[in-house]
Amino acid sequence: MMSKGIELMFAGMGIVFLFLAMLVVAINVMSSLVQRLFPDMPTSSSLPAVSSGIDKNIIAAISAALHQHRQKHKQN
Amino acid sequence: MMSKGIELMFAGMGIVFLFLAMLVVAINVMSSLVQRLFPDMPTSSSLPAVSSGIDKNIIAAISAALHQHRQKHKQN
Amino acid sequence: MMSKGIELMFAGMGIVFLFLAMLVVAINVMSSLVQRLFPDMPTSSSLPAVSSGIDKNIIAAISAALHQHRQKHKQN
Amino acid sequence: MENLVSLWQSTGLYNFTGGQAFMMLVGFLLLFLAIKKGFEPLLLLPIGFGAILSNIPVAGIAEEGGILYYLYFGIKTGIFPLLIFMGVGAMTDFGPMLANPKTLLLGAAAQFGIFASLLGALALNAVPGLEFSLKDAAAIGIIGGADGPTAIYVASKLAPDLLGAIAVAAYSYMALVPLIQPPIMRALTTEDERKIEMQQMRPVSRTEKIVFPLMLLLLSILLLPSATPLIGMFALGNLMNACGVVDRLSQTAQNELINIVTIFLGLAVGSKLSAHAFLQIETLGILALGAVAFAIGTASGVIMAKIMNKFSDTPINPLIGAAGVSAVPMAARVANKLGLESNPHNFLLMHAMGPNVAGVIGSAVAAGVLLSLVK
Amino acid sequence: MENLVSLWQSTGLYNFTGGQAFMMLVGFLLLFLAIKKGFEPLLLLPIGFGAILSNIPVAGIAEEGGILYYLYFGIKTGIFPLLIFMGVGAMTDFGPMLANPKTLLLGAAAQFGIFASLLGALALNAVPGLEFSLKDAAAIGIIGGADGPTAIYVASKLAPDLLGAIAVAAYSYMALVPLIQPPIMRALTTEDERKIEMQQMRPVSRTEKIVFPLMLLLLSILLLPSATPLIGMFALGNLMNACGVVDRLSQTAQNELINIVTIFLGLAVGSKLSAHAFLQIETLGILALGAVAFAIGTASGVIMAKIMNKFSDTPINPLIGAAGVSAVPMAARVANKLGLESNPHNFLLMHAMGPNVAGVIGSAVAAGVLLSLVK
Amino acid sequence: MENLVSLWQSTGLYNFTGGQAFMMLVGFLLLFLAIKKGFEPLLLLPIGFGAILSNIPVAGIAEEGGILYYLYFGIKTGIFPLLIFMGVGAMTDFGPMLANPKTLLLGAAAQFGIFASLLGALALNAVPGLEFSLKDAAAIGIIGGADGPTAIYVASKLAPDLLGAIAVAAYSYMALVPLIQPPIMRALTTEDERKIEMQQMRPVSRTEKIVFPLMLLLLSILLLPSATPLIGMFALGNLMNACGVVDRLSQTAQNELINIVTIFLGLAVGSKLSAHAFLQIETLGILALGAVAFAIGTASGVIMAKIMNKFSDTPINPLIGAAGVSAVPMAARVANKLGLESNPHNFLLMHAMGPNVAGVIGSAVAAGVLLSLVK
Ligand code: NA
Ligand code: NA
Ligand code: NA
Repeated sequence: MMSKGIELMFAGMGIVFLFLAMLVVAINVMSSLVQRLFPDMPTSSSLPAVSSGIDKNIIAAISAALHQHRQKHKQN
Repeated sequence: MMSKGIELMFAGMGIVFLFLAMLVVAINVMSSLVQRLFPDMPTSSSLPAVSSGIDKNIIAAISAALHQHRQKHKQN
Repeated sequence: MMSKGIELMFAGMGIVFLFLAMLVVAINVMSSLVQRLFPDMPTSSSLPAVSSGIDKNIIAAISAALHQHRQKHKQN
Repeated sequence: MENLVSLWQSTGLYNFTGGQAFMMLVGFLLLFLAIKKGFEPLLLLPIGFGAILSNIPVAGIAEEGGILYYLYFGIKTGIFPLLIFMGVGAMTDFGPMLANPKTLLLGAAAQFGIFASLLGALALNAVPGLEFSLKDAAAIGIIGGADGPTAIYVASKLAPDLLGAIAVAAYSYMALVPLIQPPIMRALTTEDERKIEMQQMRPVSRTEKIVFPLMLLLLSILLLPSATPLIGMFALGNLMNACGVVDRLSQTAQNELINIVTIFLGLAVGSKLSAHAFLQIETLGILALGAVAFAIGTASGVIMAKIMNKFSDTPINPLIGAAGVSAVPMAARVANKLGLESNPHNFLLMHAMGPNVAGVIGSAVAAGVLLSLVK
Repeated sequence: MENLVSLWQSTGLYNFTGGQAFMMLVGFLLLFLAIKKGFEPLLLLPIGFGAILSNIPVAGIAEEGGILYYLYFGIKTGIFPLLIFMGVGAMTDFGPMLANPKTLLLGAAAQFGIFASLLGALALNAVPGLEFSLKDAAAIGIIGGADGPTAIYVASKLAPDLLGAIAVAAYSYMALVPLIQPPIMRALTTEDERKIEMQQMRPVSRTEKIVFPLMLLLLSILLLPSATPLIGMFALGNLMNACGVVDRLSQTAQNELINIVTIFLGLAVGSKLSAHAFLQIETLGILALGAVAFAIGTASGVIMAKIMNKFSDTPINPLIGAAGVSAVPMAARVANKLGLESNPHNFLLMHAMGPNVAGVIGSAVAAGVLLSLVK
Repeated sequence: MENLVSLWQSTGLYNFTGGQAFMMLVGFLLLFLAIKKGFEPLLLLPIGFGAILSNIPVAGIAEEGGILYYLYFGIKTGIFPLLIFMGVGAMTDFGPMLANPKTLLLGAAAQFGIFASLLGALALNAVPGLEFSLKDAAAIGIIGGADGPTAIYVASKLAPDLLGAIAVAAYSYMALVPLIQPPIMRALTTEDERKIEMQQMRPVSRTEKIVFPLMLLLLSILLLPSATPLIGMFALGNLMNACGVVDRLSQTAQNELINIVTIFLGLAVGSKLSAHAFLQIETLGILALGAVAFAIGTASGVIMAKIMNKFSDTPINPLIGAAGVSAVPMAARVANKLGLESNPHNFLLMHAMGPNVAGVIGSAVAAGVLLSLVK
């Protein structure tokens, strides 16, 4: 069984390296293709902000509140 | 089978129209009954605001913040 | 069956009382041990605030908004 | 033409039985109580809707191939009530109880309602036409526990045929707590007793709140393993909340997960409201016994509190004994309201929360006893 | 060495069949349409991904033991489409329809697309190599209902083999509504008709919105029990939202629950996009008939609106008839857009929402007819 | 009296076996590690609790009819680990890896830990009393993948009896990464190497992030179909997040859905911590081999990074090689911390995230190899 394990180790690490090496090549090809064909704006932050919807609400509410606040200040 | 299909078409469209026409009648009856018996305030917007809970929090937070802000202004 | 029911009632209430009485003792022992061994800050409110994440956002947003607001006031 | 005849023969109008029509009315009544009267709407609305859906002729929504049939597996396997109990555990704060552990005894006394109505069910066998087995009686008694998931869990194990009626009774009476309890509480207490103010509670540390659910589970393991499915899932939810390191799991357990399971559980309970199972004289017995159970549980809690007040160093307002039935948090609110009526400066809410959550433990323990002794 | 041979023989490259490769391309095409073209991405992305996963050689992801095999039970039992329909119900506002109930007739007329394409499917049997049974034809016709969960529910009952193609056609054409409908709408209306302004709608009370789903369910129980699984779950969702007392359930139904089920449903539908089932001449027929169904449904709605405009006291813009196919809310938006083109002050959106949600009811009713008469 | 005897005979105290008591202690130990020590609490808390529940005498919570028995189906069918992997995919940002793709090789090298401990398990067969089959050895080796769902998925397919021990070892060592890795990293690197600053990464476009998961899936389909269940669900989650058009699905996948499944998965894993399966000398072997796997994986990653640094145009800090084991994001944080110790201006976090997420892919690929070759 030990020999089978050793064989497995070589096959396994071989495939893992082969797979990821091919992925490296594929990514390089893909990235250069994409950059040439679709030169869209790069996004530095990747995850779409979860709370964007909430933030909009907050911002709207604050704007409204500040507006009211300013109006009151003017009245004074 | 074609004749069965045609029969199905007449039966089907008939029932669809019958059903929705009865629903029209039912709605008219229901609406007039409701308006007479339960003349509660109509709601123009139908969906209960999803973020109402949050909005309350926001409003409370803003009120508090504005209050603090005003206090500070007074001190100056 | 009635007698079985009565037996069940005595056994049942007995166990319920026994169980909860033992729990009283256990809590008393546990509380005194904990207070002696881990005298950490007591928390008066027990449930972790659900919306703490949101509140932080709100507070940050408000702070920013108020900051901007004040800056503008200064400019005037 | 043939089509039209076949269509007519497939209409509900053609196929309705009186029982189905009646049960549908029961469903609409439950919807009315839930929406217009605010009776435990989170449960009674899906239950009522499930009752309507399962009694539609021809459609077979509660039969094999229909959605309610599949949802019922969640009750049959116990998964739905246990997940709800986990969520309830995550929502429960044992702080007030830990600050004043002797209130646990109030949660014990109030379970007398369970066993009294169990006896009542057996006594009703004297009425011709009524025939409750011991299992039936135990499942009916658990209504007195005033705890929905516990009642559904026990009924699904001991008397699945009565499940619909038992669940409806349990949730209805829980909604009626503000009506059922006050007269009993007033009858058993004097104005002076109701005026008793209680000492402010000590703060409870986080460590105590973390250790408690584990201690509760351990005691249940040692003494009453048959209660551990209920108490275990409850303790899991409570621990997830108290420990503070798995907040995202705790939040999901007490929000989305419990909401999803509540919809499914309600519909599945409703599917047991078939004419065949519900339109029996037994159902009237169940409804009557449920009311008795609540009343007796309330009374036992109050009397126990009066006794404890006699022997305690610190004063105990007997009103908080009524909260021992569980029905969290309505029963505690009722105690608070009656306290305020007699003494406008007397806020009993937090003091009543102790026996209130103790009542949840008490009925889970009683459920364990019934599941282990009634066979 | 033996290992290497065995590895090579286990690669996808070694085991690919032409059909699998082609279906994978179909999957990638669906992903492209979903992501780049914005075609109903919530459904077409998981469907496309499911198509890819289920056609991977050796892996057996859609066979017993694979995750897609188990997820498919949710469709087989009808649970997934019904839960989605419940969520859609919770998101639906019947206000505009209740304010102007006669628009329901537009939602009826537009279902003609269903039965016309059913007939078309039967007519296609004349083409050698095509063989649609009556069940197949009915399942294909339901594409004309322009309602995803209804189409999937009916297809899973009547023609599970065609489910993949039917679901893909239904969602694709729903995404194409802004392209398919305008030319038909323009061809059937005059500039003057498109300019017609409609009267402002009366506000609708909360009570009406609560009573309506129950009334809808009741009518369906009495007349067409076979439609009650669909209409019942839809009415449940709508009631949960309208009643205002179970907001936490309603929110979960229209957010987390529908999202979870959408992922599962999409993957499971995709698992039916196997080469064996999809790469048939029948699929071309289904795609062609689906387009016909949408076109005829649109036309019938517009023509019905023109007729109603003739006989109605208040003016009816024929454009809103096209919204009767359902495809909520795109069809209503299309009507609004064409209205604005002819008259920049003419906001038809709310007026078109009436027939739009009526179309959902209409296709559920049509589904009930098909499920009850086609055996 | 009979009742009392029967009650006593139904207590846990009467029925406890030594093994159950011991396993319960293991469960409490896991809770302690989770809550007090912060060891992967999201998983170890439910696992520990599941271990307690499943070892309660009489109650049979993990036997047919008990909730843990039913929850285990989610593991047996692979659904739970795959859904978690989908959620993890949705949370993963491949940006840093795409900006510097050669770091993928670090994620490959670190998988050597898997195969080394597989060999180690086979070597341990020389110890009398230990008997690991090839399947067992493979399932043990996968601990070295430092990825929870992958380990659970592989173990449930190859060695379900060892599942409990393997899952506990995997999550425990992942929590111990900040203790296990630093000494190895320090031993294998010089101060100067640890000071190496790396060039700022180029920004990565959204299109690249959308194309990558599809490319990854395609490569896996062509070369290693046995890895496609894992890689496919991971890619689905990642695509849902990257594409930006199904945000509501992506959010649900990485929040509510993953939370619900995490609770269920943890409890179900815990149900495999029975005395019968866990209290074997094999468990000690598993724990020892797991530590070896992590150590060897860390060392291989660091050595690979040193080699690459020699041949690369741009400098590579060997510390980031250790992040190749996966254990996202702790391993990357460890690399960052050690980098800061040697050079307070050296922020390696983003550079280490590349090999870190590459390690997830690497172990999924290794899992595919094991599932396809070990029979
Ligand atoms: Na109780
Ligand atoms: Na429609
Ligand atoms: Na890894």
